[in-house]
Amino acid sequence: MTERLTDIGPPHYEKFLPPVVKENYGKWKYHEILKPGVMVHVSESGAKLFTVRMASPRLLATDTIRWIADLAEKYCGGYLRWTSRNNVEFLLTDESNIDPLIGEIKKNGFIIGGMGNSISNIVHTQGWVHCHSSATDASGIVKAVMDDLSQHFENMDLPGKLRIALACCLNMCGAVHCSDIAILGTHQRPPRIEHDTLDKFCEIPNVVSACPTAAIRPATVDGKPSVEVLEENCMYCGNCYTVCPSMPLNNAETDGISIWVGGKVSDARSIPKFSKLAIPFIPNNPPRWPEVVEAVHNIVDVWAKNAKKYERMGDWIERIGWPEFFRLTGIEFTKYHIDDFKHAGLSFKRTAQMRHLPEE
Amino acid sequence: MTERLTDIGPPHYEKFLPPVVKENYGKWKYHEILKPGVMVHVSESGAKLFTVRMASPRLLATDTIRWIADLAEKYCGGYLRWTSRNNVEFLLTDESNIDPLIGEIKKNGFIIGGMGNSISNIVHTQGWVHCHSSATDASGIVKAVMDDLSQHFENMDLPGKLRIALACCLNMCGAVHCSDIAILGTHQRPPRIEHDTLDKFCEIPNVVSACPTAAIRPATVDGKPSVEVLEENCMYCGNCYTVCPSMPLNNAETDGISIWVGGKVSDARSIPKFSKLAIPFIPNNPPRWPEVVEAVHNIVDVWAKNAKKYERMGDWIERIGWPEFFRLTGIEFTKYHIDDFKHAGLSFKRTAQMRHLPEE
Amino acid sequence: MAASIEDVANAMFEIVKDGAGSKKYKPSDLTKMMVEKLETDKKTCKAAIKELVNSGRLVYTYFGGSFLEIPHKEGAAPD
Amino acid sequence: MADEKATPLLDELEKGPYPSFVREIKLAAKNNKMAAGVLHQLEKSYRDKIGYWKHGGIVGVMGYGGGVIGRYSALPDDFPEVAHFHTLRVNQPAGWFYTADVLRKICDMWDKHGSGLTNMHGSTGDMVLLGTRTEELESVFGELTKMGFDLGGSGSDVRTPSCCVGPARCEWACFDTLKTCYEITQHYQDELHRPAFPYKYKFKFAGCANDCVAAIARSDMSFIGTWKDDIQQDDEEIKNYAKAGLDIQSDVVENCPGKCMTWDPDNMKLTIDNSYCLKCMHCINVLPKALRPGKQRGVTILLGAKAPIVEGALLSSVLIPFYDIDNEGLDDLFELVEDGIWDVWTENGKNRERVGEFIQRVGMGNFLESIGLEPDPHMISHPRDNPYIFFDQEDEEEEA
Amino acid sequence: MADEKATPLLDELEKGPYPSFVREIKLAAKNNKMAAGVLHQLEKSYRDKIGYWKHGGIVGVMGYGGGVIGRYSALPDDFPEVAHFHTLRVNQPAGWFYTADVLRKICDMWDKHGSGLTNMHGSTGDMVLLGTRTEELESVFGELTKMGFDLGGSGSDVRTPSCCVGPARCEWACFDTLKTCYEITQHYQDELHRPAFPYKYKFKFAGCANDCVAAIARSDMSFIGTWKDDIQQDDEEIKNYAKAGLDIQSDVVENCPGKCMTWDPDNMKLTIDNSYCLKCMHCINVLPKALRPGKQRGVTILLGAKAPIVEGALLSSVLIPFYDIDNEGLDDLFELVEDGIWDVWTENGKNRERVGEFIQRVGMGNFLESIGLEPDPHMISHPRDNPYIFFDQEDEEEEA
Ligand code: SRM
Ligand code: SRM
Ligand code: SRM
Ligand code: SRM
Ligand code: SF4
Ligand code: SF4
Ligand code: SF4
Ligand code: SF4
Ligand code: SF4
Ligand code: SF4
Ligand code: SF4
Ligand code: SF4
Repeated sequence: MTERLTDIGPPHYEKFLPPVVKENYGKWKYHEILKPGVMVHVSESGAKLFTVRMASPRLLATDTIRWIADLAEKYCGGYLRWTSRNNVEFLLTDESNIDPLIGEIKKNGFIIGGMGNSISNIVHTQGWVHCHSSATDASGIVKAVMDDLSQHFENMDLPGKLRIALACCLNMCGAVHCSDIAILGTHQRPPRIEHDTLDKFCEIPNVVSACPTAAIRPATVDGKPSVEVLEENCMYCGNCYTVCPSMPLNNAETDGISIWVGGKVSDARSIPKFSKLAIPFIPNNPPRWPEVVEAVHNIVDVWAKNAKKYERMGDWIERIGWPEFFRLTGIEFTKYHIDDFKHAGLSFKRTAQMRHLPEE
Repeated sequence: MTERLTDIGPPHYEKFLPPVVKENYGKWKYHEILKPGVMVHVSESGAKLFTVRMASPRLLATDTIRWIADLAEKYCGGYLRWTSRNNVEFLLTDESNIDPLIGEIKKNGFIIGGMGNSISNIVHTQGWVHCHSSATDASGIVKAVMDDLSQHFENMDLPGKLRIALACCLNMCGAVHCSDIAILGTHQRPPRIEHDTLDKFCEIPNVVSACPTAAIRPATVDGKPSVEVLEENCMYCGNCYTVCPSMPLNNAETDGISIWVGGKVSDARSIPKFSKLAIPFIPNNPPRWPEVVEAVHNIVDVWAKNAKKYERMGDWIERIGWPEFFRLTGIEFTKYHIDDFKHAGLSFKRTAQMRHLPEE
Repeated sequence: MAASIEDVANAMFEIVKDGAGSKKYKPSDLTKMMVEKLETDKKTCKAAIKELVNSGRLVYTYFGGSFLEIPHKEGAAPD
Repeated sequence: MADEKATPLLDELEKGPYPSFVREIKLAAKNNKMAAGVLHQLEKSYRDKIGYWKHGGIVGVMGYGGGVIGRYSALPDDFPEVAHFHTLRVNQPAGWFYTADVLRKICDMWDKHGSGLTNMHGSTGDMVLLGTRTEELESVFGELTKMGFDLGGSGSDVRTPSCCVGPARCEWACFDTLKTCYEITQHYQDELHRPAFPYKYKFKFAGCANDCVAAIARSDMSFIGTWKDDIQQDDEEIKNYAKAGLDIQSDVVENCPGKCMTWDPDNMKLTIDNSYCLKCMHCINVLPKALRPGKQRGVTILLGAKAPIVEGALLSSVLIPFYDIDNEGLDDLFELVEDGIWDVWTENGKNRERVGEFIQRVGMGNFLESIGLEPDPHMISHPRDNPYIFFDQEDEEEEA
Repeated sequence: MADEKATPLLDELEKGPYPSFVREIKLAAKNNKMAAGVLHQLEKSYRDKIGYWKHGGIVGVMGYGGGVIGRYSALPDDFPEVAHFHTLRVNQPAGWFYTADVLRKICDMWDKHGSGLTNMHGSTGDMVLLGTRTEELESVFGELTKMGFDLGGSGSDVRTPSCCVGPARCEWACFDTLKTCYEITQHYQDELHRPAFPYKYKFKFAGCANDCVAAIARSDMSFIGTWKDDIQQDDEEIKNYAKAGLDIQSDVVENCPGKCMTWDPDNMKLTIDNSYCLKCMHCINVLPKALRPGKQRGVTILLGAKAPIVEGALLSSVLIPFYDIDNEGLDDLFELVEDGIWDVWTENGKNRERVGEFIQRVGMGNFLESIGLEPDPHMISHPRDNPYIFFDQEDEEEEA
């Protein structure tokens, strides 16, 4: 047996760079999007690198990865990459390979796009496929929503980029908190406390201090050390469950989804922003979550129709004002929309600047 | 003896309105500033009301009020008012009375102005003249600062309005927290606890809960119920003293002044804003507080030189950025400028949008 | 004389063993305790922890934060 | 100690172009011992860099819980004239209008019973009579009421309301600030004089978004005039301004926060997309002859402003986006204030918790529910960005 | 229970134009029992609207404290194939570049030892190998290291760093994101594999303010490329864009947050007042052939981003306004991170307190002092607006 290697770290990236990249590393001059999903980068040296971007469900079988590898071999000298939103990028130097490559991709049921002012892949998480913490599934909703929006993946027909993300619980793995549209798995009930096992599995002081709203306090139940939850102080964040398996929150009847809008990450034009609550709750409705699909579709449509060029969701809403956002989308404004966590007061409107519609 | 009247409220304002106001109440059409300190309001009816605005130290002797009354009688049919910034406004209908009135005012050592894009009176408070709570005097600093800035009261030579306010302690009587420049009496040491009297004068639970930073806890001292202050948690706000006379903070050695900038109240152009810390501390230096006078003068000058027309202090700073404000004014940026109270994190720069000067 | 890696590791192990079932320790907890109790530094503590884990005497566990524990039967929850 | 009568430090403050408060104190001190006392104690403060007043003092006029601030010298032996030095807060007439006559009467009274010193006015808006002795309080009060004046607030009560000059002299007043201020003051005489709240409650009334009385920053309940329809526009006057050299593009259009104006310099035509106008007043301020607020006028009512102590300063936030106060009157408002806001706040507020702090503590959503107002997106600058939503647990179909 | 093998609900998700994860699971399930198991358990989840995984699990590879997420089915009797279903987080190559060869090798290994299912990639950036049994972990690890791969982070350690494609393909990279990412990953192998912090610590590297790797939102330490001097400008190309119909005024100039551009349409001349440019990238994004970042390039380093649990979500905030990382190298940075930030945070942070929360708790001023950095106005969006200043009490000349 050979020596057990540890701490070698990832392989050096240079091993995987195509020759055209190695030669022009740091020397790219400009790029152009040639058509949806296809762009070219031109180097100071004149060299060109063509990129074809393919949608991916992220959850990939080895056979599909092999198929991707085969395509890369056939058209790209074996070179490819994934993007930060989990799309596949084929890296070509021979322009004439672009269309045949695309042909093969489409034949196998995959699509091309996600560049420029389009909707790219939905950044998402594990859901019922792998995580214990989820209030909803991830991949299923993503599939249903993207089926509905795929024309915006395959075309660049939007005012600006639109980034959607999904997280299956409030832990928010992914940049859900800063997305143009965020789909978030949401519990609606306090944890169930399994008093029998709690003391065995969990450190009570840790559990108590895990709660953002101080809803948990130590208690003795049937003679055993445990905790109790002040239900009116609980907002179902699930942090207690993260540190203590004996406090599960998931609930087939009451789990579901909330929708958030107007976040962004880039510093282009406006500074990064958090997503804000649009729809407090939509019940889980597998396999295709039609209410979620429709809600997202509606928001995308209203934005696409009304925003100016380059105007991201959040910038558009700031320009027209939140009252107008609710009016145009027909989404109901409720007390849930009004913040009541720590910095709540800072989201109250502390100005008399306001748009009033003239009396009807 | 006549019946003791109570709850009659203030006299009806109509009693004091000049006839031209009664006749044109709610019918004013437009106004014009004719020269510094003099404006005319023109009614739909064509009627004109001239206003002459005179600076006041706010603290007035009855003899001076009598002199003012005499002037009003002589030139204004006996009508006059005070403004929300404590200036006196003479209300004239006869334009030819303006200059003689101004002549008499000036002869008696008072000045005219405070209108339009100028510095008006400094809203201020009691200080050593009347309040137990003060960390500095009020009227003295106001006098010294306004002596220095009186040309900006008497002329309209500024980019926009500049509102200065002073409060002699953190209670901030006045709109100090929303002023272009705020001068604030500031303690630097925790309260002295007079254990002998504390239990007699103060309710200990009230005292404990008065502290914004939870620095106070009950304690028994020399057998008597009292409190102790965790000095490292105290930021000298004086709220404990407000509820408990046995915890004075004032200190001849360490009391002084902090300077704040960029607040505003009006909703014109930008929404109201709080003033932000410019200079954490300047020691008290009566009778003329030259360091304070100079600091304010400098800030006014830099703003006046650099702001665009109509640009209030805060809007100007937001346009150029705080680093540039500190650079232009030469004020040192310290750790004290970085917020560490409840919403501190919201004032951190959470963007990569930034101005860098090219390397020297 | 400064404590050896070995000494520190043994002392750490004892603490974790005594706490098993009631108190869990993070590497930083153990390091702080050692620096306080023994004549040692953070570097030695780090080496001691590596030693303990590589030898299998302690394992890293994760339940709302990473801890060092005596190896126990695997499963969804510690038992 | 040096010459008891000399005031070398304060004398420095008689110099300079701005009117001097020292001159005022000296003026009063000529005939008034109290004024002389405060002059000399103040000189000592200037020497020692510290104030010499004792904390508080429980004095007042009979039956009232507010309107007088008790004050005692910390050095009564050195300055016996100001051993007592209480102030009275006299409720000013709305808009601070006076006649020469009434001023003289007040002066005469104050020379007789007090220090001869005043603040015209205090920061809340009262006429402040600065310094008298306990035994004079009832006489002052008696003479004031005879003249038709009454005391203002202090302590945990309604504080003296104040308002901008409004329709009395300003072309931009979108509601009658003086009338509203007066009527509310009268309606709440009891609450003004008999403290029954967790803490103070201030009203201020500004006729438009210029907010000349700093209502949004200084009053628990802030009324700010606004309008709903289009800005009234006189195209000829706009041309006149442009011809006179005003740069409409840079001075007006580019400063519009609603970004809803366009200027056609060739035709000297200003176009306002009024549906995006934020009623900020800027364009009207710059072009007073050409632009005026619309005709459907009313107020925005905001709640909660206060100074920093304890939880940090607050500006008021929108409670009622639009209310046609001049036409609909005050009755509904009185109901909302008394049976809604004050009831809930007095019931649940902590000692010294201003209403703005209270709302932040209990949550705006809960507060609205408890006072029976519907949530409205105009109340917020943006919806929540944290996912910590307390869902109602109405249908509790789960295990108990 | 219905036909154990039927998946009518999931079958619905094979329909539609977007690539289907159900198709992927079925593909793997053809030859792999684990994949079949997850398919059927997932179908049950879809039926019952609830997940069926147990909480956590203490598994890993020898000596490491991270890189494996233990997972057990809550219904092991019904779905024995996924009784164990642990994932491995495999540290991806910087920039997610691969060759066909290496992908095939990984696939072969994973078919042999795992479920045949992957996430390409996880949200942090790892290649996620989705589902295997405890007894396979060491074999997978052995084969991975043989191929030159290693595990990424999980638990309270450095998490797998990731970066945008940067200079490998992007003309706007202001520093070498791949090299920096790789070197930091290598330097912190120990911290990545052996959790010793209060909580996780993520690094992300974006070559410019477009932030294509969402660094500012998702990494405790965010590196964002920027420049100091003037935007490189090619006036001819600007003319070409304008001639081609681009509206430079409305598309570029009016979107500039620095408000520092002017467009002269007559001379087709764009002027940038670079001293006011905020390096936001917008104009460059719209005019890639005409504008490019300046030549004095470096990074802004920001600290503290995280998801909402516990104290609410945070974006990173500026720690080092500008650092010429490509030329000055990483050594100073390593020192700041190890002897400064990590030391202070590990010493004083509470369990599960991210560094962003820690800074908010102890105060940025104190934090800077403790790590030996000078306060800089670039670190804040504005100075404090509350007067609650803790002054240093150095010269304690008062009574003890
Ligand atoms: C490939 C990728 C980087 C990588 O290392 O993988 C990438 C590549 C490019 N980005 Fe990006 N961005 C990538 C993720 C992002 C992200 C991160 C994310 O989405 O989570 C952002 C931040 C999004 C946000 O703000 O929420 C991002 C914000 C931008 C922007 C700014 C957009 C804006 O207006 O706010 C630009 C500029 C532009 O498009 O004009 C940009 C521009 C570009 C350019 C044009 C840069 C260049 O010259 O090569 C690249 C192609 C653009 C395109 O797809 O339209 N890239 N870009 C990522 C592709 C993700 C995907 O598959 O869709
Ligand atoms: C008399 C007074 C109202 C009163 O009831 O007493 C008043 C009267 C007028 N104000 Fe005011 N304002 C008065 C205090 C205020 C205040 C309150 C304060 O200073 O504490 C503000 C808010 C200041 C702030 O934002 O911090 C105020 C913000 C304005 C503005 C908006 C200024 C801005 O650009 O932000 C205008 C519009 C303008 O001047 O163009 C305005 C305009 C006016 C006009 C032109 C209104 C009119 O058409 O009659 C009046 C004369 C203006 C002048 O003095 O230049 N008034 N004005 C107050 C005079 C105070 C003084 O003696 O100086
Ligand atoms: C006289 C006056 C200052 C002045 O010179 O103008 C004043 C004087 C005092 N104020 Fe004030 N406040 C005065 C207007 C204000 C204002 C401005 C306003 O009302 O528009 C504020 C800020 C707005 C607000 O209400 O938040 C103000 C915020 C305070 C506070 C802080 C309250 C808070 O909730 O943050 C205190 C402390 C307290 O109430 O415990 C305070 C307390 C005090 C006390 C009673 C001192 C105390 O701790 O008990 C002062 C008595 C001084 C004296 O000896 O005469 N005073 N005080 C003002 C009242 C005159 C009048 O009736 O017209
Ligand atoms: C696998 C992955 C989601 C995915 O499908 O991509 C993931 C999965 C989990 N995350 Fe995450 N997180 C993943 C990226 C993230 C990200 C995004 C990122 O790193 O860019 C975030 C938000 C950024 C951040 O760190 O704040 C994230 C924020 C969390 C949190 C909240 C942490 C916080 O401080 O707010 C938790 C809860 C915790 O750590 O206690 C969490 C916890 C978890 C756990 C370990 C569940 C738990 O409670 O212990 C999940 C395991 C799921 C499973 O069964 O496989 N995960 N997690 C991502 C890691 C894959 C990878 O290594 O590439
Ligand atoms: S978001 Fe929640 S449920 Fe989804 S993978 Fe992350 S921790 Fe698990
Ligand atoms: S779910 Fe969240 S709020 Fe509710 S008890 Fe648990 S930790 Fe507290
Ligand atoms: S600011 Fe403070 S010291 Fe000045 S009058 Fe008000 S309470 Fe008194
Ligand atoms: S001065 Fe303020 S912070 Fe200090 S003990 Fe008193 S109340 Fe607390
Ligand atoms: S607030 Fe408006 S209405 Fe009142 S005086 Fe000022 S400008 Fe006129
Ligand atoms: S009032 Fe203000 S928002 Fe409305 S058009 Fe005029 S400047 Fe614009
Ligand atoms: S962050 Fe900037 S440098 Fe990196 S890929 Fe995106 S645009 Fe290019
Ligand atoms: S990079 Fe952004 S801030 Fe700088 S000139 Fe271009 S658009 Fe303006």
